[in-house]
Amino acid sequence: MYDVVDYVLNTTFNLGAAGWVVSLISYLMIATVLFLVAPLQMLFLTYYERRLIARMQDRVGPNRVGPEGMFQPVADAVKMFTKEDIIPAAADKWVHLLAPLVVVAPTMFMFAVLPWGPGMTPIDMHIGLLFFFAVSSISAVGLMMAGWASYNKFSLLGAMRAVAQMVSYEIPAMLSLLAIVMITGSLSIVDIVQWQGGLFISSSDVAGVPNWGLGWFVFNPVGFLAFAAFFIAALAEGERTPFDIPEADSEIVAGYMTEYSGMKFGLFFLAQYVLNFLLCAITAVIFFGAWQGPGVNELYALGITPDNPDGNGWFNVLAGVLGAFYFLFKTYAFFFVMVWIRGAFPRLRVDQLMDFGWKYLIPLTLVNVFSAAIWVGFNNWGANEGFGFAEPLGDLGRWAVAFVLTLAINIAAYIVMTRIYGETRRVTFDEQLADTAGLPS
Amino acid sequence: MELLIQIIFFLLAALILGAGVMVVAVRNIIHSALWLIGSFFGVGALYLLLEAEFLAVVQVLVYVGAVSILILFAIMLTRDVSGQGERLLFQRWWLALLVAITLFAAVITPTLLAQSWNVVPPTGPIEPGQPTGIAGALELGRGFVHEFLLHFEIAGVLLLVALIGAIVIAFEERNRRRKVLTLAEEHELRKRREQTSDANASESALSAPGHPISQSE
Amino acid sequence: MTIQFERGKVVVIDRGARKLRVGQGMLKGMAVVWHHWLKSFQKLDNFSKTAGVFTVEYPDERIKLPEAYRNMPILLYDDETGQELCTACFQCQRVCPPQVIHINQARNPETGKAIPAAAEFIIEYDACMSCGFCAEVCPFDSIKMDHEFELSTEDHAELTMNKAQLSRPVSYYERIAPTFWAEVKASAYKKLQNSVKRRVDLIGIAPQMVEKVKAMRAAAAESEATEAAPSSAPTKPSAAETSPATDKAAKLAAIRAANAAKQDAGNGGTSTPEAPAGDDKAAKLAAIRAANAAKKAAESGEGSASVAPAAPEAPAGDDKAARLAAIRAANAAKKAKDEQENS
Amino acid sequence: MIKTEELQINIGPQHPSTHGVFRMLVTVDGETIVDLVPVFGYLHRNHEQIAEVNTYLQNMPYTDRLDYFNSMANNQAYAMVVEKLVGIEVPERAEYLRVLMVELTRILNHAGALGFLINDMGAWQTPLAFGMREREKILDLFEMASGARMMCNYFRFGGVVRDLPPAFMPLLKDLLVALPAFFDEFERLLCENEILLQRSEGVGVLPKDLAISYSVTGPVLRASGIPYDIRKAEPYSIYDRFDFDVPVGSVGDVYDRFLVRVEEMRQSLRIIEQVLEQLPDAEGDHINPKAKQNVRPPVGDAYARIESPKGELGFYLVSDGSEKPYRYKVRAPSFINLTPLGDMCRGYKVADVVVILGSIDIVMGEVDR
Repeated sequence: MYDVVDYVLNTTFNLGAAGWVVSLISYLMIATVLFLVAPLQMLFLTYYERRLIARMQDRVGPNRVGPEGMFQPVADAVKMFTKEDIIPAAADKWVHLLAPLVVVAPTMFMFAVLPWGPGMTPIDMHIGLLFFFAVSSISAVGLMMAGWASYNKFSLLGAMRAVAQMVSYEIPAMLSLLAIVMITGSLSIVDIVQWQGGLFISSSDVAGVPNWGLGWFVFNPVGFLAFAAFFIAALAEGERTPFDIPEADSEIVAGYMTEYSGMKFGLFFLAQYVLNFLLCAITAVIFFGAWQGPGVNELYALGITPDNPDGNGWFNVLAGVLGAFYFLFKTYAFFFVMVWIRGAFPRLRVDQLMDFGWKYLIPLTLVNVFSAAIWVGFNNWGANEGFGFAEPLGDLGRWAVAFVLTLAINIAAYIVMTRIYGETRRVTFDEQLADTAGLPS
Repeated sequence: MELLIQIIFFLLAALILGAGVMVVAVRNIIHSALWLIGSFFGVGALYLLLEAEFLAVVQVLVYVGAVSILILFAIMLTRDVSGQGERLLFQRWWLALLVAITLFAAVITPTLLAQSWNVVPPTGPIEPGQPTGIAGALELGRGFVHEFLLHFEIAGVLLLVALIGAIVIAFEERNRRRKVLTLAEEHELRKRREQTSDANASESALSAPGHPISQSE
Repeated sequence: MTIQFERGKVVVIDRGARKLRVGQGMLKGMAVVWHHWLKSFQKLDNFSKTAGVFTVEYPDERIKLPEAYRNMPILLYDDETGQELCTACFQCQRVCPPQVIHINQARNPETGKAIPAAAEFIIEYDACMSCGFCAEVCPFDSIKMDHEFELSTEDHAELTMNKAQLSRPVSYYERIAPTFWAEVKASAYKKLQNSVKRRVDLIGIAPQMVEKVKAMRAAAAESEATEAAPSSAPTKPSAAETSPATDKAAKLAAIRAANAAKQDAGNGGTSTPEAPAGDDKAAKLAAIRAANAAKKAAESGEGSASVAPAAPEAPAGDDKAARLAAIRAANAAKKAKDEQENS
Repeated sequence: MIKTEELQINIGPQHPSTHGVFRMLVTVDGETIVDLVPVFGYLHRNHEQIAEVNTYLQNMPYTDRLDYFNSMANNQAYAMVVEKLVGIEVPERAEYLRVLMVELTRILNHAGALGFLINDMGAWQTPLAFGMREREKILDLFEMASGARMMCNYFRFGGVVRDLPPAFMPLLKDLLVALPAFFDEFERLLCENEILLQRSEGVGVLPKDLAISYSVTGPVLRASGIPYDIRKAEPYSIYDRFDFDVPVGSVGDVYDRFLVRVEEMRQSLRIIEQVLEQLPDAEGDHINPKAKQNVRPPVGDAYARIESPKGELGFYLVSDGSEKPYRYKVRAPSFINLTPLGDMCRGYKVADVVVILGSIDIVMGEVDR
């Protein structure tokens, strides 16, 4: 973007703008585009979800406004804007007003590091992944503000639940990502995507594999377990069923949003759906190769790249379109799964949610980190690090050994953990009684 | 570029200082915690301006995302947050100010004196040995497991001890807490009591089932 | 369990306590939902299916209502002669659980004797519970349950239906419930013949048919006189059509009533504006307006002692609705007066 | 040390999952329920007093509005008590039609109740939509027979309003194909779902002997392990002619109530199949004896009870010889099953309250009357 703006300002119009002006303008342009993309995603996702879940329930879903109900979200948005804005008399007015903003803003920031296609990352940060999750944790503050400022018991309960849930599910999410970061050795989202070229097995680890853009992390045991754990944690972070406890309408009305109306409520709604989109997107990025897919790398290689400055710009566009298509397809597929889960399951209780996160997911992801270490050891380390014994196996052999080992470890961990967890859940009545009442059983 | 950075720096500095003042100046503790979060955020942005991306992100993750949440949680569990009717300043406030300034000076003076202020910003290509790529994370990691391994371990152990302590306190608290028996538990309890003490059997059988029993130690 | 039943037994439900749960139950549930999603592109058009879209997109699609469907009661009249089947026997009024049916027996204007027809027949649709008792007990098969259900209005008063609004031709009912009508057709017409014999003039003719019947009778008389072929009947007038003169009169009455009420608020006088007979709806409207005006006047009245009831009176004895409205207006005025006194 | 404070929360009367206008005054310690006081009466309509100024027949449509989810069962209980008071015999075919309708009602009630229960647990409408789909079919049949979907008003003293229309039987047979498939699907969707198990196992336990002392009836009682079904214990109508089992639970928690209801739907289906086999032709008795509607029972009283889908539904009438009942009393199962709610919720979490309430299956129209 910088290059384009620079070209237009200084070459075409010969304005002689300073570097920082160019940067400012180019960043503002990118930001504007992203700020437009986010609400559009939200509008589309609400429509998509309502139609999908209706189909799962043998219904039709909204189909009145526009062709096939396309403009239903627009109509809803208009309704939101025109609704009366109510501030409870006892509320803390400023905090009540600021809370939705604090919730929405971080979700917009998070778009900054999302790779839409080859060379189409708004900002390629070295620590993009960390940035993504650091920023997402800010919205917890907003929820807390909303819950406290509303001066309503349901809101406060909802906010407490939301924040407790977000904070505790951040740990398994980070631990499952740690396994991936250990393998790639980079926190940059661009690097992680680049790493997932190749074919089912990881291209950058094994030489001589064609780069078809299918070397996604989900295809190896470490990545798969990390994916499963991360997706569950993402459901909890995005407050999706079965973890939609903070806004459990059958228990605490609408949680922290109870006292909000009109567009302030709309902002919470926006934040939530944009966050869901982002969580689906980041799942696609980290475990399913984002824009990676057959054809993208080949097309991109023909375009203008740092390695190949003489390429044809149209190939960049083609690669970008194809990459964005793959990326959005994967993202919406994950959202489909979210909706599917919402269509099938009841929700957990608060204490069960905490139990599941702390007593099951975290140990499992810890085991996965261990597996990742084995994977890295077998695939990347040499005699210096003490893995000389593995050298005679050759690249493919080392990969095979790592695959089998980690698979065995992960399956064993899953079974053992599930059994232990299942046993603890099923405490017999007598034990429970003896435990709680302090009686000789 | 320089100008832009300077403008941003002054804005951020104003935010940090202003928010810091507000933390101590407002009555409502929740508001003061929220100002604190704003201050943390400004510091994070300042790190970003210094191109210390990792540090900035960690600042946001740890301080804004976790520490401030803990503070908010703790505050919300207290009774009176409005701070109405409490005085912000007490009589010998100047003494407190003096102590604070002295301590701050004691910390800052050696730093100021020891620092050579004529650092030339690195120009030209980055040398191979220079940190690249991961912006400090790699060095930090290396530092933790090489030179500062002992410190790191000690800090870890300390945190572990704190964790265990917290758990112990929480467990004690749980035991002390009133246990609300469910209907089935209560019923089972009554039945067992009947079995154990024959003398009182008929008496407790007559008592109404809906009567709540609270068990405390 | 020691308890034994004669037929069947006691089954203790298996809770599956011994089963290992590692998530297969959740996957099963997801499979069911997936199946429904796939099947949702078909319609569930058959009772034996359990998947497929079962939504009926209401304004566009409509389910065919069964004959037995009952919503609100209607009155039947014969298509050709316009004679109503109702004889004002009061059976329905008596059986109605929420008591929303009000009937006035028609009387011979000359002799004052009762005629087997209803002079006015009012059903308060807004309080009707659609139980269908009236249709069940009606010995003349005159009152039947309608299939029309889109009755929403903005005003409760609009749901108080008079005879003109309730009357439907027999052919209408025959169309919505052919077999039900076929069962009773013969006896209903036989009974109708009997009651027609005792009716005089235009009494017992459905309101919307009055003009037509008049024309027919005139034509018949003419043809009798001139022995010429009768001219074609005029088109059927709609139920809502009223003669403009009466409507105007009613409005006038309303205005007068309002004015009177206003005056009363000032000087405590009494007046009873009269609403001329005719269309009861217009009269009712007038009465309601009068009541409102009275209320308003009372509110704005400057502490004057009393407000006399402004009760527009409907002189026609059979116009029950108008009377009802008048009473309501009077009550409203009284209430307004009380409020004023309290304040 | 940290001192926690007890918090009072009003769940209801305007709350998404209180099944109408019902208020629960909940005292919580953290998320644990310390005390729960049910508050009702928001839907009080003076039902019993109105019944005493109406004639016997006029009360029939009012009983529809008691438990509006299963009006047919209410009709049956009321028709039975008047028949008992007056001494009216019911023709054979009418009895079969009554049983058919009431068992269909049981299926639709349980389908709806389970759907709402899972909704309260947080499922986003899917089980409810499936249950409502089958309920819709049954309501179509009701409409065909009685003229209305919910306020059926189908029963008369000594019979029913009218015989089934010719189109009824083919549709019912189609429905009998669909229902077993629906039950299987419902079980697959939920019965083994780990989340549902976590939410319902051991929650809201009502021990056997306490269930009796609370005088709870219906599926809630049977889930506590007591095989008490009035259709078996005191066979009324023609229930002694059918083979069907009585499912009972072993623990008495929400999960047992869930499973018992699923099984009861299957047993109802069995009864319907037997009704279709045994249903006599319409010849002979007239099933709508118009003459018997204006009843004037002799001085005396009568109580009749049936196993309504929610429990024991009883009507008690005292006649003074006039055409209006002197005293009219409803023993509403929803109301009496609500008695142990406060005690059942104690010690569980806030989220469990709505689930326990849902598992009792109440309709506020019947509770408040």
